[in-house]
Amino acid sequence: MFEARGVNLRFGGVHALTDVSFGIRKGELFSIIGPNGAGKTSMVNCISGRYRPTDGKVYFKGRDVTGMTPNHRASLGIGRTFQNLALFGHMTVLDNIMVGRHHLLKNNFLTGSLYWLTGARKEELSHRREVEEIIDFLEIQHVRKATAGTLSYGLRKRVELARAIALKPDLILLDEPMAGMNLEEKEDMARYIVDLNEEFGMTVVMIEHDMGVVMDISHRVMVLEFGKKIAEGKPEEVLADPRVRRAYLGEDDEEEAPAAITAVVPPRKEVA
Amino acid sequence: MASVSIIPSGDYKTSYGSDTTIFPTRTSRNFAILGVILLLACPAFMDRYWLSLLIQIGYLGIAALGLNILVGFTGQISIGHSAFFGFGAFASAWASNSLGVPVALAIPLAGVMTTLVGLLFGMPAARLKGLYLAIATLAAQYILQDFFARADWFTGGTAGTIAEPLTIFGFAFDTDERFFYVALVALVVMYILATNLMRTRDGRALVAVRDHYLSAEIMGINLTKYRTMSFGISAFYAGIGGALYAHYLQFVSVEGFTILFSIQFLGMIIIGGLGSIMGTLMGTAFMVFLPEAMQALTKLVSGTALDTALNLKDNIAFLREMSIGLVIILFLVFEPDGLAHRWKQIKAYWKLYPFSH
Amino acid sequence: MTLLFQLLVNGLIVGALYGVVAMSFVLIYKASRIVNFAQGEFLLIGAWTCWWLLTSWQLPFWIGFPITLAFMLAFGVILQIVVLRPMIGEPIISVIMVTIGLSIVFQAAMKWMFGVFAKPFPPIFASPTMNLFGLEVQTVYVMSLVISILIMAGFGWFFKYSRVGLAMRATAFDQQVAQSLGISVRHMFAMSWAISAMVSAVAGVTVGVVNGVSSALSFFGIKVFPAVILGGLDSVIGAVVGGLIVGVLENMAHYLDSQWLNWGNMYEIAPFYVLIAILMIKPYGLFGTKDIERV
Amino acid sequence: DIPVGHLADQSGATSDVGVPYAQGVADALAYINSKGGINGTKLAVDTVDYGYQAPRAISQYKKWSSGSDKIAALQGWGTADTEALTGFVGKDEIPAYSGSYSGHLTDPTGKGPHGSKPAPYNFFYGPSYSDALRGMLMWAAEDWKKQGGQGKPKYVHMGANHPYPNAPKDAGEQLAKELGFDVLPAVQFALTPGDYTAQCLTLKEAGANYAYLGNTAGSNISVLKACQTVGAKVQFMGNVWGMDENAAKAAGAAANGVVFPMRTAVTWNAEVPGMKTLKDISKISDASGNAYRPVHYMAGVCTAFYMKEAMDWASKNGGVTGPNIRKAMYQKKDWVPAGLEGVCVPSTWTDADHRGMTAVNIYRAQVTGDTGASVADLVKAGTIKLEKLTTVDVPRKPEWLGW
Amino acid sequence: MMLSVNNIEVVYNDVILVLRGLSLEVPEGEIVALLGANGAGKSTTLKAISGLLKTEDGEVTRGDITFAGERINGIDPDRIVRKGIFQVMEGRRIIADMTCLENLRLGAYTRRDNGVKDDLDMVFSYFPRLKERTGLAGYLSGGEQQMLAIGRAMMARPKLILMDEPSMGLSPLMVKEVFSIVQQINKDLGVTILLVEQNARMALQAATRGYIMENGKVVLDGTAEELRNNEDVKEFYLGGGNEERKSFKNLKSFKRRKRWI
Ligand SMILES: Nc1ncnc2c1ncn2[C@@H]1O[C@H](COP(=O)(O)OP(=O)(O)OP(=O)(O)O)[C@@H](O)[C@H]1O
Ligand SMILES: Nc1ncnc2c1ncn2[C@@H]1O[C@H](COP(=O)(O)OP(=O)(O)OP(=O)(O)O)[C@@H](O)[C@H]1O
Ligand SMILES: [Mg+2]
Ligand SMILES: [Mg+2]
Repeated sequence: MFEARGVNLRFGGVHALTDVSFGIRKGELFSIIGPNGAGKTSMVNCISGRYRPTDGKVYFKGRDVTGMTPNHRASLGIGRTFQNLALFGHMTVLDNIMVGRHHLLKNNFLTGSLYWLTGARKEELSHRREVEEIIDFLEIQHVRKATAGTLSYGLRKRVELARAIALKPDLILLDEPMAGMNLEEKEDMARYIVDLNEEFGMTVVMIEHDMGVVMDISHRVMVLEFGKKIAEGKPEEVLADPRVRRAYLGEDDEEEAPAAITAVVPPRKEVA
Repeated sequence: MASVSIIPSGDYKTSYGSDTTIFPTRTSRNFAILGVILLLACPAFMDRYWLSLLIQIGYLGIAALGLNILVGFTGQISIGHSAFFGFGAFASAWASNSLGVPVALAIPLAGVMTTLVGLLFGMPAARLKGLYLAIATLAAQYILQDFFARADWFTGGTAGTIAEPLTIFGFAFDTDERFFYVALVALVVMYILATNLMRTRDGRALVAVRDHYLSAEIMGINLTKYRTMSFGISAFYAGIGGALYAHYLQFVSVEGFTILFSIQFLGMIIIGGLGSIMGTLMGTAFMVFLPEAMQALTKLVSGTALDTALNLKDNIAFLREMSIGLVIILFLVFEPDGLAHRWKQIKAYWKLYPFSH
Repeated sequence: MTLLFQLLVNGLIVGALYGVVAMSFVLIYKASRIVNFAQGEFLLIGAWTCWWLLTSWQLPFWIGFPITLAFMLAFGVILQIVVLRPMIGEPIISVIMVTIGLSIVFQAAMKWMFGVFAKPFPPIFASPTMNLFGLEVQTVYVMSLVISILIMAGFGWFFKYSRVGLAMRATAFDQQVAQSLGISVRHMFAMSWAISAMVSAVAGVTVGVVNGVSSALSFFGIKVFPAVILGGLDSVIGAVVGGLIVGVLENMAHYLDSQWLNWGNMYEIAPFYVLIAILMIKPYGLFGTKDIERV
Repeated sequence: DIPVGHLADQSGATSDVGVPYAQGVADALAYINSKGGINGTKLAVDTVDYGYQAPRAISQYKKWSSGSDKIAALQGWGTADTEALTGFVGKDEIPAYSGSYSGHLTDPTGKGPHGSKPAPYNFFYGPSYSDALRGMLMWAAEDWKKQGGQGKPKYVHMGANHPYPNAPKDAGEQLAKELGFDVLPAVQFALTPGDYTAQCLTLKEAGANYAYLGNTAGSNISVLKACQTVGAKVQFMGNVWGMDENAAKAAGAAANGVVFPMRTAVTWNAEVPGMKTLKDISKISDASGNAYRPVHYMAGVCTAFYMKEAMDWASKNGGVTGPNIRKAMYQKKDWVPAGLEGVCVPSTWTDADHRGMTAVNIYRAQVTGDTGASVADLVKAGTIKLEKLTTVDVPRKPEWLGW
Repeated sequence: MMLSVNNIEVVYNDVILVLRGLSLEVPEGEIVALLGANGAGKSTTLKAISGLLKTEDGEVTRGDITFAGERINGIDPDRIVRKGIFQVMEGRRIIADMTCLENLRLGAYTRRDNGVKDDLDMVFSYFPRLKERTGLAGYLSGGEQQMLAIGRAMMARPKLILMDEPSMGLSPLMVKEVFSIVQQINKDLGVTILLVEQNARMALQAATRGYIMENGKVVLDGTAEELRNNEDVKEFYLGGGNEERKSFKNLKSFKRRKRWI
């Protein structure tokens, strides 16, 4: 489905990604984890086309898409959500999601303007129907007509997901979909993601810091650290890897957090 | 969970079709139709002065709508709109004078020609953002103005050019009473087209580009295409507005299309409400009526005790200019989001009355 | 050849003046992301004030000019308090429209107060012109050149290192965040408007001394847009460089025009063509900060 | 009452000349009313400042031209608005007296060789821009000989690329060629004050001898000053709106020697019979009677009085209507309104030729010393002097009609 | 009581009522956690305290907020900061076009003492990564930005820090670090902290007291201890009652939603 070969990404002196290669199989739920600043988002950006690797190639459905623009990739079937919310703040939730249908719609500024005469109305309405299904699926009916910018954080994340689903992507990239959610909401979100993967048959790439979620729902996990891949494999294998434990989780199990806390805090200087 | 949508209560839609109409409720639709009918009757009871103001609102409103599509919906500021307006005016006059195209066809043709010019000057939009783009449009303003003054074959040079009145089947729309209908029909048609545009694919894409162009691109929207296209559409509206202006005044001169005029267009849409179609019309009306109202007001003041007390006499003109500026300022201080916003709030208030919270 | 050289010198001198005006735009932009369309009127107000002090009060220039600057400082603060303060937090474009409103008001007010006729400045310098590299130039241009260099250096430092300079930039970036840091958005705005008004006055007086004061002088406000953009909207140094480039460009274009093209007004239009060309290569001008595009 | 519309620019871009001109018109009309109006009927004058914005002029015109109190005549002003209104006043048959002196407004039938739009209801008092320039060129040709100039004198047209400065450009350049001038490529400068050193340097380099300044005073002053600074020795020729007492004051020594055409025969302090009426008119807005009135004020008065006399005739010959006023304008030859003898220059309009005046009075501005004081004082002290050079009779050639 | 919020009501845009009579108290020197579902109004509460509502067209229409005995509602946000309340806003909100160092220096904007340099070193010793990143802060990764935002708050040396979801987007290791730093700031510098968190487990471990809000109101409050042992809280915020944590994978497609009102 997707493959990265020797991807390097540099920003000036910063090596965001160094020689990362991996593949994602069709129908997989693939997680990328790693410490902050490890290059996870950068990797996803390389997949979705926001960044172009300084070196290396990315393939999607067997095609070399390295030099392709993001909008072109979207029409090939890559959809995504963003770590820092990127909704269209002044549009309604409904319109936000309808934007996701962009590459599936045919009407343009001419036929659209002539709404009734050119079948644009019919087309819009049929897509509207599908969008409503997504809305039902994600349980955001009540905010359908609300302006996206005024929603609370959690709801916005959900709308983003809805927008990405509306693209009907084959590969969906989720950048920390559960950040800022409480347990209950995480559970909801996890359920949606699993459904997407299992029932809608979408291949999912997910960046997430909640190990519980990652362990439970992902098929395979890749770990990045300082832009390098340090592990890849089944979740439990990866989490057992001592390097991962040290670099990412902190040596001790999370249940014993308080003890760990004192361990990681650097000696503090005397401050006046 | 607090639902923030303000949908009139008791208004349940039974189909998606009825949920995407231009008018959210039947009452509002009926009001609009009634409004148009009332307007149709205007020439019967209004004098030429009022008609001429309404006609101005008509052609300026069309052009301003174009600007709003560019600025309000796509988020690209332009301070060169009057140049496109002027281009439309000259193009239509040129097409009918030199090519012998009937005026009724010259007007849309002028729209198309202006679109091409708009696309040309919209090209920097692919790379420039915000005020950098705005100043690039300022360049368009000056370059086009210079072109108008030079292109004798097209504009008649600095001497200007005459434009024939619009004639359909031998019936000349050459008086205010008659031209009023032309302006009204054009206005309604152009506004409906814009409304449709904004509720379909490309319109949404324009707004998406404005709100978050990075994620818009990832949603499959071709940024370059839409940024440029927005200039094209905007220029089309400006061109149509300009063409109507030409055939209404029947004379076009380079002097008319200055940067000040461009700024006035900006004023119309900001005061009306960025990104609001009906707001554009309200803003245009505001900017057309404001100087007239101030003029009338100064008339009232002159000769009164206030006049003598302040010793205005020769300076009343300055007082009027100042009050025009002041009204704009005060308006924006109290309603920075424009007339459309205030209108919405009034409506929301009455819908929820007496439970305003 | 000498003509070319003289034009070059003239371009630099006039360019420095554009640079001063451009700088006053940048100051406001840097603190508030507002493009002040009333900048030209600031020039005008400064020029009239100085003129008034020098003619009605018969003050010598070296007293009248500093008083003018002080007045403009106060004027900027008051203007900010009365008109712009209520607009804090409102859409930038609405605030820009307010500055357009202000320009209308000031334009009319100045005409009301000082009349519609151009008025000459009393003679200021012992020798009104001096010879610079073989070109007779107005002494006051040289004065503004010197002042502009000083101002530029001052602001370069100010925005890079001073606490308040940083705070101004933060305010421009995001008013809400700035407030959350304890920065008084009002103070920042007041300060930037005040300084900007003062800098404009330098330019206004310079132009006034050369051409006489009249309302049309406010046209300078729009004329320097290409300079502002060329340099980069938020760069003080860029403003000056942009001004110099536009000044030289105008003169060079005029040279080309008068010698070969005979287009007539190349000097007016050429900066705009060059502007577009440069922006296509450097979309944020020569020194402007790039927007951060991250998702 | 006889409704009369008066468009004035008191606050706009051309207010520096618009204010005195409009004051002249307004005072004259008020004076006429104080003397009983038009054969006993008062004029109902509506003076409106349109800020030099054509759209405002148009909507104002619509107000005036509709309804029951449709105006009988219009006192107009600028280029853009006069042009825009030409078609309307023709259709509505409202005589429009403007301050725009474009040559093509002088062709009432549109049959002139230059095929401009017919302007049957447009009038102005004074030589057209083209004729004024022709007159000055004829003077310049003489002057060159008198100065003992060697070879062909070099002439250059200067101004913005706008309708108003350009109006006489072709006419001037053509005549200059005929008169033996070497015509240099036109030099442009904007309508606003600015730095025009570059223009002056090229003038100097090209060695121009005579230059026409087509713009209004503000930007002309900038050119005069810049040319003085760089030491370009050019004889500047202003246009009617380009030079007056106020401009001479603002430009100071730089204005010294500039020649320009004048519409009236004399300036304010002259002693001619008509000045008595003029002083009375001036008292309308200046009770003290001390005000110094610049040339534009006087031109405004003359313009208003031509309209007044035409109305007088019309009221006796079928009523004060537009067509009658127009007809009245054609009744006399070389006429001066009663009471303004020696001030207004005799003019003639015919239904085929609206070139009211082809005699061009050429004046020279003399500025000696500091110009800080008020215009009245400067003129009294002789620091500013507008000195008459000559009157050139520009031939009324048919091929120059409407050009 | 250092901070007390009495029965406040907040309205956005003159029409949208978000807080409906919310009250809470923050005693000096403690860490108080504020928990609640998305959209409950937690961020709104913090903004009401810090005065930042105004810029979002929000307004406290009823009730009052007192800080150290002084009523502070209606005061401008910058003056509230000077009084010693500093908010770390949701979503980091660092100044993207400045460097880390400049961001940190701005944190100390209200300070006039000369301990700024030492505090910079202190922040860098907490977050060594920030020292390495010399480019513009806008290019930092999400987690790095969060560190910067917290560091910036420390630079202000406030009496009370309002933290809006400091752990959002941080790796597990960082989350621990951040919470330990929060505790340390509280203990060592004596700063009182009002903490809004989704990570209820960590929050209730660090905090001394907690409030749970729903729909613009506080529905439950008590010491951290009490809340940790509350069955409802356990089930809906901490995950799993007494039994083992349930797997995210095997959730039923229908769910019972907990609503206190
Ligand atoms: N456009 C850019 N310019 C410069 N540096 C960048 C850019 N984008 C990312 N970086 C740098 O690359 C590194 C990796 O960033 P990235 O956002 O991919 O991290 P991440 O793994 O997603 O971290 P987090 O979990 O905190 O979100 C960071 O050090 C960041 O500063
Ligand atoms: N600027 C605003 N305009 C209108 N409504 C708003 C605005 N900001 C927030 N709201 C509404 O107020 C309610 C509470 O929002 P708030 O951000 O305080 O929630 P929260 O508890 O912080 O949620 P989260 O955990 O998702 O951050 C939401 O329903 C939201 O839609
Ligand atoms: Mg990331
Ligand atoms: Mg929140």
